[in-house]
Amino acid sequence: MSTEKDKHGHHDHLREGESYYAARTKALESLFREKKLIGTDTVDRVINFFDLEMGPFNGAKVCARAWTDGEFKKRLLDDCNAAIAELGLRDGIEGENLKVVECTPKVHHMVSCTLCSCWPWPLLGLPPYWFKDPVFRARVVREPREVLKDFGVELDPSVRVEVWDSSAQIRYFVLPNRPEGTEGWDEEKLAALISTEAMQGLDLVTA
Amino acid sequence: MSTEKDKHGHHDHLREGESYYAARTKALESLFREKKLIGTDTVDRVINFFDLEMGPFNGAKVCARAWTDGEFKKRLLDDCNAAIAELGLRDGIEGENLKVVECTPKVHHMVSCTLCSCWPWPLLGLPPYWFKDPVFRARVVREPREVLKDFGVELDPSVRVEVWDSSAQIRYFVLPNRPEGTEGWDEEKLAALISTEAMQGLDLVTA
Amino acid sequence: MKLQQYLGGLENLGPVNVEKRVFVEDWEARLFGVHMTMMGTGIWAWPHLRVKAEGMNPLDYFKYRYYIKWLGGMCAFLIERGYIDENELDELTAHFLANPDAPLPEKGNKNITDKVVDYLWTGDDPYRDVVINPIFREGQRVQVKDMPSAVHTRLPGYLRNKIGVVDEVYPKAILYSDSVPTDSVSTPQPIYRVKFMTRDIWADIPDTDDIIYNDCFETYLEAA
Amino acid sequence: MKLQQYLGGLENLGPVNVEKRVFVEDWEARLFGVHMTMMGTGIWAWPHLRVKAEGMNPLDYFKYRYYIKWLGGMCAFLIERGYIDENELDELTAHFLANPDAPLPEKGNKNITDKVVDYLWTGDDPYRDVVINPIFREGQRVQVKDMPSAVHTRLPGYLRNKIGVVDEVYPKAILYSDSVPTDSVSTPQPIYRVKFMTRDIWADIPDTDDIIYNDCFETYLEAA
Repeated sequence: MSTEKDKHGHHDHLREGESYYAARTKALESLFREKKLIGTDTVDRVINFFDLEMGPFNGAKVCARAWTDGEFKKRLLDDCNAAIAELGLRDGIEGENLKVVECTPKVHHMVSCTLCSCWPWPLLGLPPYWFKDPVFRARVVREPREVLKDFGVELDPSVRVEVWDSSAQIRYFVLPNRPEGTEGWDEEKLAALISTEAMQGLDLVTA
Repeated sequence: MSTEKDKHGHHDHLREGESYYAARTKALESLFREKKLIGTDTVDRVINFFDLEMGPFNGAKVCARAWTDGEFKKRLLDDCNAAIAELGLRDGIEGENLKVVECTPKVHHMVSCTLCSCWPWPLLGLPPYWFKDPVFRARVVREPREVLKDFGVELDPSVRVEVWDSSAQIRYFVLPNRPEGTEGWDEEKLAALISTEAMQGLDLVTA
Repeated sequence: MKLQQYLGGLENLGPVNVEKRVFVEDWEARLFGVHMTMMGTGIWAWPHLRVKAEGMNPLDYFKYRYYIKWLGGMCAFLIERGYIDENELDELTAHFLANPDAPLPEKGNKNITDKVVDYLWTGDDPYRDVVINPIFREGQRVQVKDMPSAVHTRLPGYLRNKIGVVDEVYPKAILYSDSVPTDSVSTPQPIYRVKFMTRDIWADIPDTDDIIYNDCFETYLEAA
Repeated sequence: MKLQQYLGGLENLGPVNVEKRVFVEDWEARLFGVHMTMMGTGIWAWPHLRVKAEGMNPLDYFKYRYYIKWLGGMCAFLIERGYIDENELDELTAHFLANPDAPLPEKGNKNITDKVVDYLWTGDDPYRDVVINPIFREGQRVQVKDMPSAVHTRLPGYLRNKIGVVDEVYPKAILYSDSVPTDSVSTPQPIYRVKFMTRDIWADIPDTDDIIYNDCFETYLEAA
């Protein structure tokens, strides 16, 4: 193997197309199976786990409860990991230390990870494409309002923006403003209004 | 015209191919002629000027004289613009303030312009592609020896590298080491050995 | 400067890709499953992947989708560490490229699945129960150091040399990673949530009340 | 951060393109001729072109050849300043695209050629004969300021916050440009050749005796 290959070989593979990536991924899983580093059902189970157990439906449930129960909200802001257990939710990977930041009519919170893609998995599942986009990560800290416009959200200029750039092990979660016109709604109906983006500050909740 | 076009329109044109660039350049010159902002022979004359009047043949002549005339070399290092006039050479654009730096067996000089493409036109003509390559400009200041390797030059590790990064109006010119085995050669024969790259420190002169 | 360590604040990039799916190709989900298995069985951890990402050509970093970069990083790591053989991987890749519907071998270790799911629920708490004596206190002005470039960092480049105020001193020591070369965050140490005025980072922004919070390892800070 | 202002020191970029020609396509030479005409007749100067370059998407900046970027910058400038009409340019471009051998109009101003050649021989000396009182002296330690990002700068990003020694105080004031927005180099001012040890800029380089010289405008420096 040449030095050139040592230095650039692995990157060269990136230049191939989707069918190559798919085949190489399959080859990787295949070798893991041959070497008994994985179970035959492990990959399916992981995918299924993030479809059904760790996903944004958890975060939406937490928001809806916080909107309807002021005492719960206090406990949530004080100790997120303890509070979500009250709802039967578990924390876990990428959520060992969760922290909720609450939007108000005067302050809008947004979460970023300019160094990688830190994200509160137990409450939101896996991060969407946009959160991992280098362009999002580059722009969100310096020009958060312009980034919001790319998501179709126009923020009132009087609202202060606070960006939480994750780089240690705290995972931030945004409690959005409860929309007007939802008085008396039950938690399930409220939860259905809440997008993944709203729980990281890239969307506003409307009824 | 939409805002989007205002913001990105001109860059969009860059995505076209060579025949587009050629046609657009021709359209530009054509409009300049229509508007009498240019002469019919101006472009040809400019190209010809850098083929015959301002080119690396000037720099090579200066090096050869400096190698064979110690007093001239002193004057050259002291005041380049004055010294080259002795050889019948003129300065001019991008050479209003020339400065010669002399290589020794212990010190190797290299010139860069990390912010754009500053280059001593009266002595070397126009900068070659590599000098304007963002990769060259990014790497030359931090890892000059590695960059030299891309040019096929391996520098003895005991030699100190001094990089001259142009960002004001001084234009640097490298006087390379005279190669061994050229004792008694006349200036013309010496000048023929010297590449453009050697006069910016990206090549060594060999006989 | 490794551009990936300085992404925050980079200008003139154009619009964000607002794609909301996690995986945009089926293979990405399966690759993620393999990655999660590597995490859950201790083959690697986030820092290994991040080292690969920060060592990439910055133009390629922008050019390729997230999971395409993961694929490159995972394969390189597994080959380097001897988990798999490059030729074997290349041959199998060619095989599946020619036969996309060829089945995966019905082999494996059935205990792994439970282990991985257990890991997902347990996570990997970075807090370490060691005595810490944080040298900064809440409300104190701190300046972010301009550390030499490292193989891997947790210090966002745009904060270097900037001054902020300690907003919270976290109660315990955090271990980032003791298995990859970093700019000294590989020992357990105090971390601080530091509050920066965005205008102190970029003097030319129009929104002068905006704030950026960042959790800084103690080694990145000095008194201002 | 505008990446074009921080090119020096960017890592992991791969090999240099060692192409030694000036122009790699015929149209590039002709474009250069038009540019030189614009310079020689005062339509624009280097700073205008550099402003365009620094305002580009940094990925495009790496992606496109030098003169392709010039073409974009020249056209944008000429349209903005009303020298040419965009539709007219687009239509003529389409015309020459369909008829590559169509001749250029035999019109023009025959005085321009001499004017341009005269300009090439004369240049544009930036020294201004005004009294200067340089605040730093030869041998003095200076620190490069971390100026706010600007539309256009002559301060290489990699030198920000770094300490060097004044190697030469140039004898006269230099005017960089009074017609483009810069970070304050648009008034005549002293400049200094500053000598930096490369290891003081990048602590991890192996060649600890290497040196970088840079000519700094006074406004970029403070006493260290």
